[in-house]
Amino acid sequence: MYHVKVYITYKPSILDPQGEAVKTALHRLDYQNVETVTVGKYFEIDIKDDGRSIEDEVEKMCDELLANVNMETYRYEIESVTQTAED
Amino acid sequence: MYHVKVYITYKPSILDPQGEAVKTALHRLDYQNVETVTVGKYFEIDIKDDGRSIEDEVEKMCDELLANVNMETYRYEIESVTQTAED
Amino acid sequence: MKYAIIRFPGSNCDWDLFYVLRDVLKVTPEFIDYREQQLPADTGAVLVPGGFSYGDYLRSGAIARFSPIMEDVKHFADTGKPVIGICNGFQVLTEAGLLPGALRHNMSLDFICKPQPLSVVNNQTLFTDQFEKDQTVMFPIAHGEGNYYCDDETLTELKQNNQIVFIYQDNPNGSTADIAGIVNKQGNVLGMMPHPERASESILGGADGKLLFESLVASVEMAVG
Amino acid sequence: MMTELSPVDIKAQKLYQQWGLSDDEFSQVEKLLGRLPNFTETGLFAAIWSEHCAYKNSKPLLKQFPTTGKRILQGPGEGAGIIDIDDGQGVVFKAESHNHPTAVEPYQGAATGVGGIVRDIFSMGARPVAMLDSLHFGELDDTQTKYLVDQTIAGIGDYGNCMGIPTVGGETTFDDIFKHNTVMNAMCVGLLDNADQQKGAAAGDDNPIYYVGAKTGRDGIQGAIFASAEFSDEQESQRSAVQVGDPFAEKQLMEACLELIHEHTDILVGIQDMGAAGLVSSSAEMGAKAGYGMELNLDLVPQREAGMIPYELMLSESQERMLLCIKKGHEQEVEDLFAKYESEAVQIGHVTDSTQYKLYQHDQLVADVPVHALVDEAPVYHKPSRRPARLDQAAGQFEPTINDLNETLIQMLSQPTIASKHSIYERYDSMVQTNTVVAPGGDAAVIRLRGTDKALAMTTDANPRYLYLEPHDGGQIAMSEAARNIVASGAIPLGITDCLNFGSPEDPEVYYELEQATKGMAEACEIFETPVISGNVSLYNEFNKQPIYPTPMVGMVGLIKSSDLITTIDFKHEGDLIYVLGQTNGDFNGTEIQKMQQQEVSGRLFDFDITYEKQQQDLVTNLINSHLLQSAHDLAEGGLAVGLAESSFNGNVGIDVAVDMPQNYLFAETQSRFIVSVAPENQAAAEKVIGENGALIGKVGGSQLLIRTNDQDINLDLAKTKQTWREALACQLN
Ligand SMILES: Nc1ncnc2c1ncn2[C@@H]1O[C@H](COP(=O)(O)OP(=O)(O)O)[C@@H](O)[C@H]1O
Ligand SMILES: [Mg+2]
Repeated sequence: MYHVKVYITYKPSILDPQGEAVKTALHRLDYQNVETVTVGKYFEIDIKDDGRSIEDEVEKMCDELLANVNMETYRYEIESVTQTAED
Repeated sequence: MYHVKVYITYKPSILDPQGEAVKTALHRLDYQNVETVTVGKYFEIDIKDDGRSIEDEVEKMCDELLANVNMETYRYEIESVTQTAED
Repeated sequence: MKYAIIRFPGSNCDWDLFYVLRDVLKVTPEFIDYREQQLPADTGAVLVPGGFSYGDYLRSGAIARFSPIMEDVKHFADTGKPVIGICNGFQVLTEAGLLPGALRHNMSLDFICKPQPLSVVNNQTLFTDQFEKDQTVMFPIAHGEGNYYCDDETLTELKQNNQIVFIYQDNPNGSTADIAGIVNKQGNVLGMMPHPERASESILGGADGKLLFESLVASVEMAVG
Repeated sequence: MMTELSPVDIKAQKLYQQWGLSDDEFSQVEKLLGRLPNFTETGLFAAIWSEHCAYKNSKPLLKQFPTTGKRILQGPGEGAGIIDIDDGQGVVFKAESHNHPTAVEPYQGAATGVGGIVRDIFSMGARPVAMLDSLHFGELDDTQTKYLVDQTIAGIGDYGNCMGIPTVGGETTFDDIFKHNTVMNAMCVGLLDNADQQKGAAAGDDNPIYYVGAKTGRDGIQGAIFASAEFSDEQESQRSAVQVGDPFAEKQLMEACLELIHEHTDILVGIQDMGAAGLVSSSAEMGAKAGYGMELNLDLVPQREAGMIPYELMLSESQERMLLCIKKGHEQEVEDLFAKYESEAVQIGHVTDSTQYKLYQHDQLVADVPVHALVDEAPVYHKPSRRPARLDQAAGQFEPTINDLNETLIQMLSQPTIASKHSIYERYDSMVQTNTVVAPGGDAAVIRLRGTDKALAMTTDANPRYLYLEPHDGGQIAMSEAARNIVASGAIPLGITDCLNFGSPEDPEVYYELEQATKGMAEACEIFETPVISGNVSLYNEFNKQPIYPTPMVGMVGLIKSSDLITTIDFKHEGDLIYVLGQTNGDFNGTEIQKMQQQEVSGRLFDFDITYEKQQQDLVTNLINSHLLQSAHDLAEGGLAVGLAESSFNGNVGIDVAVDMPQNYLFAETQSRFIVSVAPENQAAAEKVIGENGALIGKVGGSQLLIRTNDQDINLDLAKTKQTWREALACQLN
């Protein structure tokens, strides 16, 4: 079993209105020391090991569905977990 | 300067309609081995060091604005970076 | 000749298109379920309606584009026949790669619904030949993710090929180059955020949109011969 | 995880009190059962006997409302009421409050409020065709309120927009009293072919009970109980009943249910949404209504979380769920239909020919109660009432101070309660379904009835400030304002729904307000011939014992017989004559100008005569039916000057008006008034109808707002003034 974390953000050249809005809100709440805010999407995905390369699979998922590569970039982390009882 | 990453997800008992929709879509795309998908928010925040405890500040930001603690949980990572030229 | 209106789970301007085609243009619309493999043989045009396919979850249009029917919509477009995507339909067509670029959240981050003045920049397409060049038209917009984006290279291409069809006179959402609607290079696939079907009867406040459907119908009828 | 106390411990430790049952109520349950209730059973009674579900404190007052009439096909008692609109069609509507959830989590609270009311409408067999809302917030002077407003609007918009239901109207006011208790009421209007009318009843021995829609989780457990308690500082941490809305799932659920109703008429016995107190209230009510018992197997309930106990499963308020009773033998048909919409349909039990309501989990009988005890035996209380001292004030009226009349008008137009609400309603899709003829921004919204020449007008109204100063007359005025809006748009009022938003009924002064407001409303219903066909009560809107102003929202729907009667507020042509209909007096207590100049409303409310009101409304109806009007606009908050400005702004054309009154009177809020405009060629005909009940005050035209009074004049540039009025609210929200 793999526990995968995927992070998606706009490409640096693209203005991120959500990040700007959050920054303004933080400034208004008196966090004047906040310099930049980027807002992105975050996915936690549990994937059963089926023998295929997990990296390949995650990249394909991102390219096909999770990110729109015209405007977004992604990165991911893969953790291998041994199947145990759920909490 | 600190580089802070904040991850926000719904509490386990809260419905995550996006996560469900993405999971169904992944299954339809033949990623049958995907077991669960959680969709959350992800923030990257650059904060100038102003002497106050950065942990306290980040937690306050999360409690006040970034997360709704009635239904979301958050975690964060703080990296201390020496101010260099931006990329 | 049928006008195929593609219906995804969450489409909600499907009936609006249906009524305009049937009651105003007096042609024959037909709903096509997203699970179908093929368009009807006598399809003259494909219309991808507005709404919230799959709730706009993830990104608007991102999930709908994998629907079985989309394969045949691509084939249909490849044969040069007309495909139009309105609002969510535009988002689906960009996600599906039938049109360049992408649609981001509005600059204000808010959903916006109001009548919006547009200029018809290109009246040489099969969707717009009943308009005057640079005519001002009033079409309502109603979207949260209508902020058109493309990179500089694509924008240059769009301009060079005269692919920009409608622009906002008063950019409401932050769209690159005020773009409200574009066609593909071949000119037979149109995507636009504003809703011509909401402006096709004077009782609803204006009938500028009717010209777009009249252009389309004329071209479909002509193709049949 | 919850632990289940034994029946003896529940009694000894008085656990039921935490769930809102009093000692007396608990003894009554004990008596009804002839034994101590177990943990699950106690929970079922606590939920169904909560104010939110049982109306135990408000029922006697609701009895005052007229609920019948020759057009009424369904009065209160079902998901929503129905009124006949001829040609075999009915209009279905209801309003619901989601105040408490919105205060805690404005986005989701507002969104799920919309989701809930939409389910009520389609459960009747109707297709939802319009939404309205009624919102009352605190002042826009703190960040928290701005955030609340923003998120509430976003929640309402996102849900309705995604469902493809246009939000065509509503109202929004701002007063400090609502700071900790947002009022968020949503109203949904649907259309029905009368043959498709449904009921929430489960009849027929052994007929299957189907659960359709989203899975059940632990969200919103005790929501009904929670809605029946006040807020206070100490309680902040208990606010955990947040539910997340999934409008996409609801859209699919709606389409599936409507297809079942419209195309499989023969197999559906009853349908009801799972709203407050979720599964228990919907299933018990469906059984009780039909006079049947029910057995449910909780193991079959679709569950999102593991290890849920019966109490949690029954009381969860997870959204986007419905309960169906179908005819035996058609199980496959139902399951296939829902599968087509990627929605789940699961049989969880069946109707029984008994009077018992039985629940099983893991092969154990976990609850076994007489269904009527649960649904029909809830106590009803006649609470003590006491007239608040503030109502007995000297009759004197507030006197506005006006130095610069132009300046005063500009200041008035910038008040958030008066300023244009476009920055709110433009976040709602008001046009989807392509029937919206009069979009938000005028008086009532109007949608056409496709395939006919008729149209429906609809509005929501309440002026809590008036009710605070005089609940009885305030209740009448809320009704009158609604009717005035409907009439001004060319419609005949058909009926109303309401949301009674008040403080705690345990407070005798609040109970007095409730009593008087409903009395005033009921009288007005008779006068306007608008029965109450549905509604909702939201009590305990208090923070640290401070109740909100009495806020009974009136949602009214009217019928426009032909499209040429549709009338809008905007001045249309240069040269049209402007008339003000009705008397103007020095009525300033409770008004916007009093609020603006002294930061609060006070004194005794001005006099109100509902007979005169009705006469003035009939006058406008006559004028419209005789095709004599170019525009009609009712006067409300802000009075004559604001009303004239609004008609000018909407028509983008100036006015030249002279009134024979002191300048102050421009801002008086005397009721029963309209501004109408008349084409010059219709002057004689119009004046014959108007007679002594109105006066010609000027003409449409030019690019100035020009209003002469006995004192100073208003002389303002139309475009600039309009800009101020349009931008004021947006600026204050930022
Ligand atoms: N203030 C009111 N005026 C008239 N009818 C009301 C009022 N409050 C509730 N009702 C009616 O009582 C019935 C139960 O209401 P409610 O519990 O809100 O319905 P639901 O179960 O759909 O949430 C409904 O038919 C409703 O229309
Ligand atoms: Mg209901």
